[in-house]
Amino acid sequence: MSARLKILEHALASMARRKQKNFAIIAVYTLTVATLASILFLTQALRNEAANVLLGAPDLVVQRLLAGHHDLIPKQYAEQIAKLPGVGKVTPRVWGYYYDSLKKVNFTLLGVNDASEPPLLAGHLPTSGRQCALGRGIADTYGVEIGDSLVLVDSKNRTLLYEITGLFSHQSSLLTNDLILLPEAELRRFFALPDSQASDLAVQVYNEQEVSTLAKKIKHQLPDTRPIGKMEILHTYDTVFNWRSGIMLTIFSSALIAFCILAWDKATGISAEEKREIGILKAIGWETSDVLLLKFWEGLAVSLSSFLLGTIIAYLHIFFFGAGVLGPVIQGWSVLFPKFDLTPAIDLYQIFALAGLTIIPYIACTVIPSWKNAVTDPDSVMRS
Amino acid sequence: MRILIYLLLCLLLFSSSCFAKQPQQPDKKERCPVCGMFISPYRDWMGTILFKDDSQLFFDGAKDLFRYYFSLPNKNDSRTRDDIAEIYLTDYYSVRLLPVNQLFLVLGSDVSGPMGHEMIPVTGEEAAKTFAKDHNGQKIISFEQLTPQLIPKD
Amino acid sequence: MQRSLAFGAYLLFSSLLLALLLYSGRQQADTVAEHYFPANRQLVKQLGLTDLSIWSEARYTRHPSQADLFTAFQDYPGAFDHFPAGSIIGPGCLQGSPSLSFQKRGQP
Amino acid sequence: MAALIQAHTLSKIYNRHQADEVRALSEVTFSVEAGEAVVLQGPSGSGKTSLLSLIGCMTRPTSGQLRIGEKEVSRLPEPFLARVRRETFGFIFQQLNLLRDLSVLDNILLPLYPADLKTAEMHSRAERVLEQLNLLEKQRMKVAQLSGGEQQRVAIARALINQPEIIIADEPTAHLDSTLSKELLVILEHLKKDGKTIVFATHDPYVYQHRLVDRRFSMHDGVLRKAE
Repeated sequence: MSARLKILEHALASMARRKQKNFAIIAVYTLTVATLASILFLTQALRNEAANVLLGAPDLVVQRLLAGHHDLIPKQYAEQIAKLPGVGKVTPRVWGYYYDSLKKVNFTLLGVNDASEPPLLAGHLPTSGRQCALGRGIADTYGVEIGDSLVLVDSKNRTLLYEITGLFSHQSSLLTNDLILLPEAELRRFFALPDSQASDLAVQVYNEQEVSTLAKKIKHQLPDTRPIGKMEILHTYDTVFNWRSGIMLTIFSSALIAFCILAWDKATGISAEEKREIGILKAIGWETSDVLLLKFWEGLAVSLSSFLLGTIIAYLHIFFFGAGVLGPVIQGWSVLFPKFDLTPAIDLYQIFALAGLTIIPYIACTVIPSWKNAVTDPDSVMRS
Repeated sequence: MRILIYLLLCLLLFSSSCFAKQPQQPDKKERCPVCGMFISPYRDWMGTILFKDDSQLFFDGAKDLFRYYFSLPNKNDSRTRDDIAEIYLTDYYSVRLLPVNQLFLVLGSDVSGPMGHEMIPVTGEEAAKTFAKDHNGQKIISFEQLTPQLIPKD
Repeated sequence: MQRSLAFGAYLLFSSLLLALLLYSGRQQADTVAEHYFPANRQLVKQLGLTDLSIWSEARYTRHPSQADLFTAFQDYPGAFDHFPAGSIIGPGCLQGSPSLSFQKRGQP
Repeated sequence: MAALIQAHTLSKIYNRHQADEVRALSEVTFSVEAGEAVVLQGPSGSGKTSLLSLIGCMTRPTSGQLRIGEKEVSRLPEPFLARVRRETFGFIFQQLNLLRDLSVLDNILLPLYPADLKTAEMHSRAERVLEQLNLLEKQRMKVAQLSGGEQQRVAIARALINQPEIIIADEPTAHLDSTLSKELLVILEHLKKDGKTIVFATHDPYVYQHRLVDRRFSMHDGVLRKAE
């Protein structure tokens, strides 16, 4: 057994002496790592989901802006856009919001024309006037199933009943959770939308490279529009769930700061007892480097075991228990929050970054304060 | 009677498109014989030469394709231009493989392909002009007008 | 000696467990990428969806990529907005606004 | 044969060039032969502990030379000093300085950790000193659970485990009653018989008048004199 291992042995023995203190530190440390890793896992999974799933989104969405507000877009804009070279199909989309003041939820109402069966739908899409299809989240929240009827109050204050003909499966919840699909003609009647207008236009562009040029051209030819490219949509989600930006960074950094306070407290709190021990070890023949190695082992033992444990807890929390603890934090006051049935998407770089951000500062905080005591002459222990 | 002629016409069109040689799609391992790059990541730029013996070569852009075309017969390939059945290029706007005589080539534009400066194949003169306007194209030519000197350098 | 062995065993065990979890996650992700991502992508394509339905509180949180330019803190579509107010303060209840209800089959 | 410990005009000044400068030793010159037992007498604050620290390579002299065996140690860099401490000296402190929450075995093994020894060698050495000091049955117990005399023996065991040539003991009987003091001196006498060199600091007459002591020095204000 080499000297290093023997010193590790002593490090573990001396940590076992201060069980309570070390367990408390490991508990806090593990919790911090678990929180941070949960955030990383959750956001990375959502980011991955968005990046994969929203690839199917329209290449370009063209909105109309009126006095800076999102406004209905005339259908003849679609014909004009369709004439541009490189543009495939231009589909007018009809959709809107319906606010439930009791549950405080905004439902998304979407008009469908195409009755061909989409994947992940039980039942069928609404075909005739008084039918609808719902997202799983709504069905679960209100406890309804296929065959029941949805009661909506339209823009003229009439109460309308829609028979539920289809329910989306929970596997599509991240997309369809709050969705209510109505036949497009019915949705127009419901919102009293004129036939000549649409909510916005979904534009198909064959060549990905040409999207930005087309967006510029559309903006030039139709100055009151605002084209949004698919890449912008993807970029939006990339940004929202990027661990280095926005809300995630806020949560992340506050957890990290809390952790630094813990480490700092431990560091500055090197006790007289510990000082005396360092003196004794030096007096009986330990070198400065041996003492620092001892402290390094202590730091490593705490940080590595906490890091591993915390990461495992985070993984189980996010991917086995559906982010039960973190979910409500991200969800805010959303009532209709999708049940996270997330696909693990792990970025090893992030895990290593997390390891670097937690293990290294902790070891530094353990070793550096001991330094000063380790380099002083051990004769002080003779005079105490 | 008119319906009959119409039907015959349809049949003729259909059969001609059926019998004309159609280009195959490249598999994942296909490389460009000029620059050695893989084809499949750059499908939007792909060009292909279909020979009369049914063999087919893929290129990662019009530029490389025409370099090869003008080099025939070369030290690795003894075939001549007469052995070529058809040349297909990917139309910039529709991202479909189309026969080269349906396409115009826009030179000197600001759009670059996998190999840098590129000649961009566009269907129809109108669209070619639009493209040249949008992307600062310098010159529009057809395949017949192409000479080795016109191929962009890099 | 026993302590460093126990510690080593713990480290080995937990690293292996973590590696196993990450590996099984990878496997899971592969099957999902094969079956369920394409299905969802198809769904997105057919319905013309643009956003994930995570936050349904307001239209700029439900469709962050389609939000108005004048939405608070919205520098470009999707800049995450109304933080931290949005995560603490809920929306007020509007008087006389409509609500969603259902009628069970067979009921009048 | 040269003396085992040779000190020549050793001086030690603490907090040099500061307001609280203390001259602990001035120009001490003396030597100790191998196998000798030497006592430093003197009131507290006279510089006994400082001299022991210097001899024990725990600190370096401000001026003067110190030779341990063949080695000039007064200017050695710290890692080498630590090595000399480990290989040449066994320390018995006034305060014992044991780690009270560790077991007896763990305590006495501590000086061996930085050395590259085989585990089996470590344990056979430990067994030997434990047996020698009659601690075999107590080796798994925590130091805090032992009586004062047993703790004293643990401290001695720790000092012996490196098989040092020189034992340094600073006021070893200060906290012991007369029975325990007697017991300690019996142990020291055995050690002397084994050929160890012993350097004491004490103001306990029972110790400095003991038959094992070969020579006595008295210290006063950092100056060493031969005692009558």
